[in-house]
Amino acid sequence: MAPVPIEGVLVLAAVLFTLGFAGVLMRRNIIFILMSIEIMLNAAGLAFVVAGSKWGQPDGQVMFIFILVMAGAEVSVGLALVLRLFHRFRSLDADAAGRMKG
Amino acid sequence: MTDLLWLIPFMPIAGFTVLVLAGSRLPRSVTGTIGTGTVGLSAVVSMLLAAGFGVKGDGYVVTQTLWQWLSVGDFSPRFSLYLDALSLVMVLVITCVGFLIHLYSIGFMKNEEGYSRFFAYMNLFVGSMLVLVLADNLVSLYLGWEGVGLCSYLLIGFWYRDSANGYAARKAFVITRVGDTALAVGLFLLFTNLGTLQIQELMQRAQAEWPAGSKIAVIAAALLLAGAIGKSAQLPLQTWLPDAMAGPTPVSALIHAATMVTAGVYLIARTHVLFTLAPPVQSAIAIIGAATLLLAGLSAFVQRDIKRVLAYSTISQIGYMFLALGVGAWSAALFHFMTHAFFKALLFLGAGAVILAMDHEHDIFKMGGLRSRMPVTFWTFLIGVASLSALPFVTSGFYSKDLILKLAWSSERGSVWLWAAGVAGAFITSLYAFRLLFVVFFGDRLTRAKSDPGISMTAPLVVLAALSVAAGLAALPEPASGRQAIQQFLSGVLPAAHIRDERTPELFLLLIASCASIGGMLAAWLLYVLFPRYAEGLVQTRAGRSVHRLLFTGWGFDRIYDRLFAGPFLWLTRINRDDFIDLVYEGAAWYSGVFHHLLGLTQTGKVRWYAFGIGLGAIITIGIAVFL
Amino acid sequence: MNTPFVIASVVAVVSTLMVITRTNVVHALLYLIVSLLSVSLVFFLLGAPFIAALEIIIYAGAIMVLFVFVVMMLNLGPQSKTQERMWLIPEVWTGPAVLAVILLGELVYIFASTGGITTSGKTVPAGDVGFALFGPYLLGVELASMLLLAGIVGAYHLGRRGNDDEQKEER
Amino acid sequence: MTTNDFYALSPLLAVGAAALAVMIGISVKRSMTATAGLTVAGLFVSFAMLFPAASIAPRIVTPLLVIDGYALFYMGLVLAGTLTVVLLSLEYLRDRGAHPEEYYILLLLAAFGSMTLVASRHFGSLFLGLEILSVSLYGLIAYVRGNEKGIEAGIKYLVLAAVSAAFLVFGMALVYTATGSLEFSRIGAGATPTDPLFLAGAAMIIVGMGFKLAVVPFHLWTPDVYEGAPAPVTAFIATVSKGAVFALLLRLAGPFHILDHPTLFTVFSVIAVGSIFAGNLLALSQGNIKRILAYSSIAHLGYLLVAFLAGGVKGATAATYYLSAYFVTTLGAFGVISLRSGRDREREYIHDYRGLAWRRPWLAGVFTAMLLSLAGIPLTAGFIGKFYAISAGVGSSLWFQVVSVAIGSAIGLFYYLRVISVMYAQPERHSGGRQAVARAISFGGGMILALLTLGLILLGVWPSPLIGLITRAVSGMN
Repeated sequence: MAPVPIEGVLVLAAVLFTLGFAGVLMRRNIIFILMSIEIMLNAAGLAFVVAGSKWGQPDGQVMFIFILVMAGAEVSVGLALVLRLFHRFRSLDADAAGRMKG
Repeated sequence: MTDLLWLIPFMPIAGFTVLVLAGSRLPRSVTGTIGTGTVGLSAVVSMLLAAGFGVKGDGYVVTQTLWQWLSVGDFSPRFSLYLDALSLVMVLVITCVGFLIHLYSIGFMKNEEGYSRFFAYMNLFVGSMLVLVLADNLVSLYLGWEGVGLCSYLLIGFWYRDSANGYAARKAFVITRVGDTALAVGLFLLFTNLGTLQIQELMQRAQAEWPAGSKIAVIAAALLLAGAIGKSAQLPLQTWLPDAMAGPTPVSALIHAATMVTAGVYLIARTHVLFTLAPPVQSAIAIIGAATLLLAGLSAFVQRDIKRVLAYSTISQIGYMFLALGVGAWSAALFHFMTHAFFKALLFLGAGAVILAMDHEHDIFKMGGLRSRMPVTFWTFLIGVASLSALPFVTSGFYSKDLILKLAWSSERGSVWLWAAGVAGAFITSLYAFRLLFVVFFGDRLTRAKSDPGISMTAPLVVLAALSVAAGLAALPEPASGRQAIQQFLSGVLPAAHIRDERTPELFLLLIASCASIGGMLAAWLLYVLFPRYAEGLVQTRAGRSVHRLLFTGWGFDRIYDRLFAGPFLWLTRINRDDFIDLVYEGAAWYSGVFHHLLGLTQTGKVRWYAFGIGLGAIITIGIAVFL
Repeated sequence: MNTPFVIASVVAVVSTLMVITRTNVVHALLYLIVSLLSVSLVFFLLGAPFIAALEIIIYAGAIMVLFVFVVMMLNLGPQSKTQERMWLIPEVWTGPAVLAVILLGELVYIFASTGGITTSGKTVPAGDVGFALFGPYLLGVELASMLLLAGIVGAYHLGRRGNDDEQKEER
Repeated sequence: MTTNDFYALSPLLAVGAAALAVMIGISVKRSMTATAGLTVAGLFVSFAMLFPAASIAPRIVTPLLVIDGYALFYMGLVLAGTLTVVLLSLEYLRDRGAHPEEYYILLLLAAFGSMTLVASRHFGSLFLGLEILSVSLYGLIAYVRGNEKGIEAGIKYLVLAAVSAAFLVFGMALVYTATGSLEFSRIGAGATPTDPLFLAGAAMIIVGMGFKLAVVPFHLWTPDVYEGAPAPVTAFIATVSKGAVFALLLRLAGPFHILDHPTLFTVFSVIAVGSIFAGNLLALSQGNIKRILAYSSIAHLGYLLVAFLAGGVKGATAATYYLSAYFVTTLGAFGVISLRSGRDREREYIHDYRGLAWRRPWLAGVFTAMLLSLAGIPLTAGFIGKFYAISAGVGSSLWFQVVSVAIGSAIGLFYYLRVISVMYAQPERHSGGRQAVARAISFGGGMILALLTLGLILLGVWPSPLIGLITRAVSGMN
């Protein structure tokens, strides 16, 4: 089996990253936004793993684990905030939380 | 003990700080004690230092570096203090006279509102002056210089509810600012050409790099001179001083005797090396001094306001100091500064006592016969007047003025004309001084007046009177060198004047000068005690009236300036009614407003839009980094 | 070209696309799990079996469960779905999509211009990762634990059904 | 790990241990006083440990961290800033009811993250430090219950910080792909300056850090978060969080050759100039003081970047001094706001300050001093900072950037003076009801403000000791 091409994986990571980013920009539902952020972080992790495999080092994978930890912490706080938001505004609309401006 | 040097300027400034922060809550007695006490402590410290000085001899110098402000490349302004014989004399006079004036103010201001404000400003005034005098570089000197200007503004306009006082304060500020600007330009010039503003270093470098009479030295000296002229109220920037009488009388005493106006004299003495490199400028100083002393003396002669008489007198006496500086008699100028500080403070404080007794009446022709009601004031005032008029042998003013006159004759840069102007000035001085005395204290009593003020006000009068006499001791010849004590004392800093001709007819000069003083006194006696009608009649004649008006308005300088500067300036402002220069700024403001509005639109409060901003930023950043 | 990789990539991209365009949260979550599984396959192909397992266990397992849990707590009814549909009109997504395409274009250009990199094709086994974690990255692991602590404390405080102020809200 | 390594890490360990101790303490008994006491004690111990650590610095502890003079200086700054925030929070939280204890854990963790950040020499510790900081801040921003603005600010910060963190890690991955190492020093050695992969990665890292620094165009979140967060937390974000990230940026400058690199240099120049103008212009007619300070912080980061761009020991010294002065000033300004905040709401609008000078001359004086320092008026710390920044810029011939600083400062003067003039205006007579709610400042709060003001003036008139310290710390880094 031919080795996996680096550019290919990087392009995949880039596509996933931009899709996640597009999700953040497009969706008003705060849960979707959080999911999109997960996609972005996952894509970054993918890029790290492929870089590690390029150099044959475990560092890329270690970084992936750190990203995983961060994503977990991020999501747990994020979802707790979503609960607060929902209790307060009775809505998951990210734009509803847009009273401060100017 | 020399470590205490920093306390001298620090104490009044600390007093100022305390009074500004807490003054309104403190009782008056505490306020007065703080205000006076801090200056008193400074005086004590300076006397301690002076005692150390006396033992160590005249080449003695104390420097104390307090801190370095910042250091960027070659530019590292340090704040340090520099004490030598010259600054010691200044410090002693400033703190001692300042202390007495503060003490006097406790009584003088007791019924005024803004008591703590007054003492706060006074303290700052003294503090700034001490910074000016003790500065070891011209930047700190300039700081003190501006501080003094600020305080004079605040104090002249102390009774700010009367708009005339505000105008007087503004006038003082604006006119001295003309000189200050010249001084600032001078400092830049010195710094760019010599690379330092450390005074001692500057003098050395100037001497090494600039030949005598070189153009650059002349320009630099002329700029410094302009600054000195503004502060010291010499021709042609003297017009602010008479109006500065709007402030409370102790302020006038402080401005005229111990601070502010003598700053110019100090500046020239401090940088005398520079002036010796610029002979034309030095001659200009002498001529300005001579002209000022005559013109101001004549103006003083016709004033009706007791304080204006003294104000013109100050201009005239500073003219003497400038004359001395101009002929290279540096220490004579300092000597006259010292005696003048004593007797002028005395006269102002005496005048203040009179004014207070007359319920704020300033017109001398409404006074009269106060001799018996106010004996202490009278006798001390008499001593002050005698000293101002340089009555021979008993007064200190005689010795200092005599020294100046002698050197104006005999110094290399002196001339008969300068001497003659000085002698004529001495006659006029004596004339107006005794006129003042006779009109106020002799003759019939015209109105009811209160008696002598309390001890806190009379004590300074007595002390100052004693000093006015005792300062003459500084003229005693030193056994070793045969020079006068004050000259000897200052010889480490200020060189002796070059004598043109050793065979000076000293006795002859002395005689003439004495005759001028006594003659002036007698003339005043004739005109104002024996034949007062005659003096009035003289004024009533047509020529007399116009001369009187000319003198009374201070030679019409105000009118000339109005025509020459204010008029054209107002004309320009009329042309520029639409303010085309301002249009630029308004345009800038308008565009700022528009951009503010446009940028404000980006702050939508929507989180998705903010993320959009990040994405756009990312695209631009990557674009620049990779594709550019 | 490695066929399994191509297939996994296509599945990942398509499922991710589905995630960001669904109106129903639970559907989107399911697609997201598919996407994560396919990425996990890519990890396996890259010679990172340990990471591939973690991806499934933690991402698809734990974190997604968290999402589901919250969705259940919020109990979003069908009216939220119509709302979603309303929110997801072309005017809303064209701008972001263009932006995203530009960003993607830049990145792909960069990867294309770099050219000629291949993987070592070497498998980095779980043991090596473990040695790295408890060797040079020892402090990193400790830092990660602090990060989790911050997450826990924050989530605990924010997610707590308050006693005082929640009642205030109800009023 | 040797004993010396433990010594070197001891400031970091002390703060981490304090966080754990506070948590365990809470589980035993909830007591505001004990919690706050433990927090303060932990910060003090950590500060004290800086000195033994300094005696064995510089020391590289595992590939992740380096404890050198530079890191220790910034740790001191972080600790001092955190301590001030803790003290400012005491009353603020007491007024705001239930369960204020977790606040201190989060604050300690945020400080811990910042300290990791300033000591990191590896992408791993950079990322983890930054995320510890961010995750703690999410909790802190939305901490106060029943505050809509807080929730809104928390959501905004969370989403945007996570997005920018994704950019950051993606960029790191790209740099790693290009260079094969995660350590800063080896990245510098391995990077080919024209490699687009490396440049794209660097650019994405700039995006991530630019968000934290709130520079244009990543600044949009700043005013909303500043406004929504509790005033002490805002002070923390404005000072400690930004300061730590900036310290890291300074550390990255060398290995990444940011300043020798024409394109990266251009990127930073654009960001700096854009921040100066956008920040100052946005603040012009803003009515909310917290938002004014937010916009002004954008501009200040622009000034800082100019010093950063000047490069060398001189630029780094200027930037670090500027930052220290900015710490004092900003903490003082937010201190006034948070100490004046009433139970019902924060006193954050300009009209809340109308005539303050007549009712509270001291407080108005402190606030005036802080604003003047922000405007860069002589005899304040801000002036010296700006002076050094400009002179560093001039020294490196950054004329365009320096002119921007000058113009920006001129615009800035307008809105600072606007606030000051409002404070000195005659108080409104008719709105007596609202004024009456304003509370007295406690003794402790007054002491903090007095100390900050003293520091401000001290740094303004006698900066040389600090400058000396910074120069030594900065030279040790390079």
